[in-house]
Amino acid sequence: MSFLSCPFPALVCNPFGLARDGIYGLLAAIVPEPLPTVALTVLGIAMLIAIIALTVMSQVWVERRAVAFLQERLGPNRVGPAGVLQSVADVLKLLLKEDLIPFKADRATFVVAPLVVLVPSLSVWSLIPWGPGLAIADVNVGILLVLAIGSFTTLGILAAGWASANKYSLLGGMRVAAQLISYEVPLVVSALVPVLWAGTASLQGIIESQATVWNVFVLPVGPIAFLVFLIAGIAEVNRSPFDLPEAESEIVAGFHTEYSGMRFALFFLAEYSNSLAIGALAAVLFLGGWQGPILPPYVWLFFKAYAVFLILVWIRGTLPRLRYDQLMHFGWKVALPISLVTLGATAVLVSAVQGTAA
Amino acid sequence: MPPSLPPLYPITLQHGLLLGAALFSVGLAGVLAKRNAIVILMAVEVMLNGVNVTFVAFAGYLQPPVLTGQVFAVFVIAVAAAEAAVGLAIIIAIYRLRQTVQVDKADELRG
Amino acid sequence: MVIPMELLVAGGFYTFAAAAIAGAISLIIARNVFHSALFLTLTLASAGGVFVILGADFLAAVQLLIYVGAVMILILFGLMLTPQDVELPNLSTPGQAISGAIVAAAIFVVSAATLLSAQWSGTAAEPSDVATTEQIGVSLFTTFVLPFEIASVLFLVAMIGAIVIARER
Amino acid sequence: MVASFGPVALAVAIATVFGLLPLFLSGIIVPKKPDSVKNATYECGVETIGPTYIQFRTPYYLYALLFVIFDVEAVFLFPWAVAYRQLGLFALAEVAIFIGLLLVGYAYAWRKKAFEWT
Repeated sequence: MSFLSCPFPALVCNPFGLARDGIYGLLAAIVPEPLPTVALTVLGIAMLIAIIALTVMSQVWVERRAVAFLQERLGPNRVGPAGVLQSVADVLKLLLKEDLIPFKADRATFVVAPLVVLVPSLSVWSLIPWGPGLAIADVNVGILLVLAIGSFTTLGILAAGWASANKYSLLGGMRVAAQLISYEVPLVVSALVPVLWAGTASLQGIIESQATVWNVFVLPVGPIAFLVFLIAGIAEVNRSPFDLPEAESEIVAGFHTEYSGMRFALFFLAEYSNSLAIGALAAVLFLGGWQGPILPPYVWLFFKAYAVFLILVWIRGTLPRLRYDQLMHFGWKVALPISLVTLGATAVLVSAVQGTAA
Repeated sequence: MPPSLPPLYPITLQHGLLLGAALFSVGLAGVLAKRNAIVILMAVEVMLNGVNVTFVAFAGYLQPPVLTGQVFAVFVIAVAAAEAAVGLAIIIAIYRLRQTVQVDKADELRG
Repeated sequence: MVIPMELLVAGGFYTFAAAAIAGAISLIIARNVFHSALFLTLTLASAGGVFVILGADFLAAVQLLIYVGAVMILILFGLMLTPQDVELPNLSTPGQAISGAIVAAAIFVVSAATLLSAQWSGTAAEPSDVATTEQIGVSLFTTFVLPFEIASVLFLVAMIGAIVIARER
Repeated sequence: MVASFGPVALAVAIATVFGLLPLFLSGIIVPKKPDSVKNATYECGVETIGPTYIQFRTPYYLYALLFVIFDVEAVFLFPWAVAYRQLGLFALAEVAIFIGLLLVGYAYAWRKKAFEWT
């Protein structure tokens, strides 16, 4: 395993694993099972969510600066050196802003909807492996569960649009839902390619199957499946050029038009967390996951996920927004057939290269 | 032997079967008591889930282990998806003709 | 005090079971159709949790992916396409509602009494705890090949039928 | 099973708390001065005309319908992909028939312009 090639002391290469074992040893001496395991899991999840929240703040700043650079603008540069504290200021502003609930809105649904969007976007991180044996949950149907948890987002958005009792919100919600379901099929089918290649649906298993060659370099199917996955992934997180659902020139701000203050911030947090999660998933499925030379595994995974996010930023800064009919057309008539053909080719390739029973 | 409730834990086959029966009954009550066709469809989904819980419970506790129950449940889910697709298509078609999805108003199917 | 693992498992089961039944009952009681749909989501997701405890890992993921991710969206789209009835009271006449509840309660009592008094031979004390995806794959493509292919015919028929019925002419 | 899935359930619970915490915090400190203009539905500053819950067009439903069918198909492919090496070419033929039948429906939907947004 390439983890072993990390030349630094164990404290650098595997700090989370060491901390886990140390805390477990301490707790196990005081309280009986399964309490230490549960306490340790809770601690790990809390730390992971905190890291994701901080990363999201960095993402917002990086994205605004990068897009400004691409478009020859300045971007945020007032709060702190080079504007790095802009996100902190944004969070404080949203925290202090009045939280409006329109009189005509369906209160209960309006209040629950942001949570239905946020909770899955944070929960999927518990399944992403950060190193050998280093994941909050190592489930043997990992990739399927990630996609399943992700599908809650559509419901939350639809509920937010409906609860706002606003035609633009409703229309925005329906548009997101139609877009998400149109690109979910290519996403799932292209995610099947690594599963077929590895012969397991566990994320760790998929990463380990890429010990010699990353899936993206498995010619000729790897690059195509990766590209389809990336495009469908961009559509799944509603980012430009697939950001029709919140195209301000057409339908105000889409499904979150009526949301303000902290509730709006939750949608915002979920969107960036999902963008990074698509990056992490692309890394796990196609880019070798936590594997890489010299650097510790968790650094590699974070680096790959962030790199994919930067590609999304680059695309956003470069391409114009699609028209809605073009978007649906591409999803159903281009991405879906390509992903199915790729899957078939992979099956033949697996038989030829790895051999099968009959 | 008179029926007796299973002990609280460990979870046994009876727990799963009881839950399946409860979901099935609640779904049935919904089918009988509601008049919006889409809600009736939802209640049918609840009934199917009760059946699935039963299938999965049997598959989980059978000795020696056989997964046939789970395979059946996969088929039930798949068929339920197809059923929902066609059922909702019919409801939408009726709505287009009658401007209602209340079953007691849509019982005359002469166009 | 030692907390055995079974207690955590039991706690999970009762939480999910209670959520599933509460969701199903709320589905019936809710006046608003959209709320009914959200309660159905709760029931379906909780049933997925129960599947995990009963040892069906693949099926739990399928439950979330197909029911919550697909069928629920379909139902909500159906609601959006039939907007006139969203706020209408949709419980039947009291007589019909009460008799429906009585019938359902009677069926529950009878089936519960039957399954509690029956002797279930050949069953384990605890649910199985093995990875199921591969086994399901093997039995799906050997023992159940015919139902599998028939399912695809069913999908084809459902797809064409629903397009024909739903399309505006 | 519970040992491997339990952390996911815990993560859902903790993420919910994480979402509720800032809502609770801001609930304490933010100003609450609702008035009929501020809390009116925002549609570009103009009062809403007509019923909010307009009827959507059938193409939306057709996308959802096709999605459900293809999603179920993709889910059937997961056990096949995992067990493929045990099953071999016979299973590949079975899946080819399975997808082939669905492609007939796909071609029908294409011909009936179910994928067109017009």
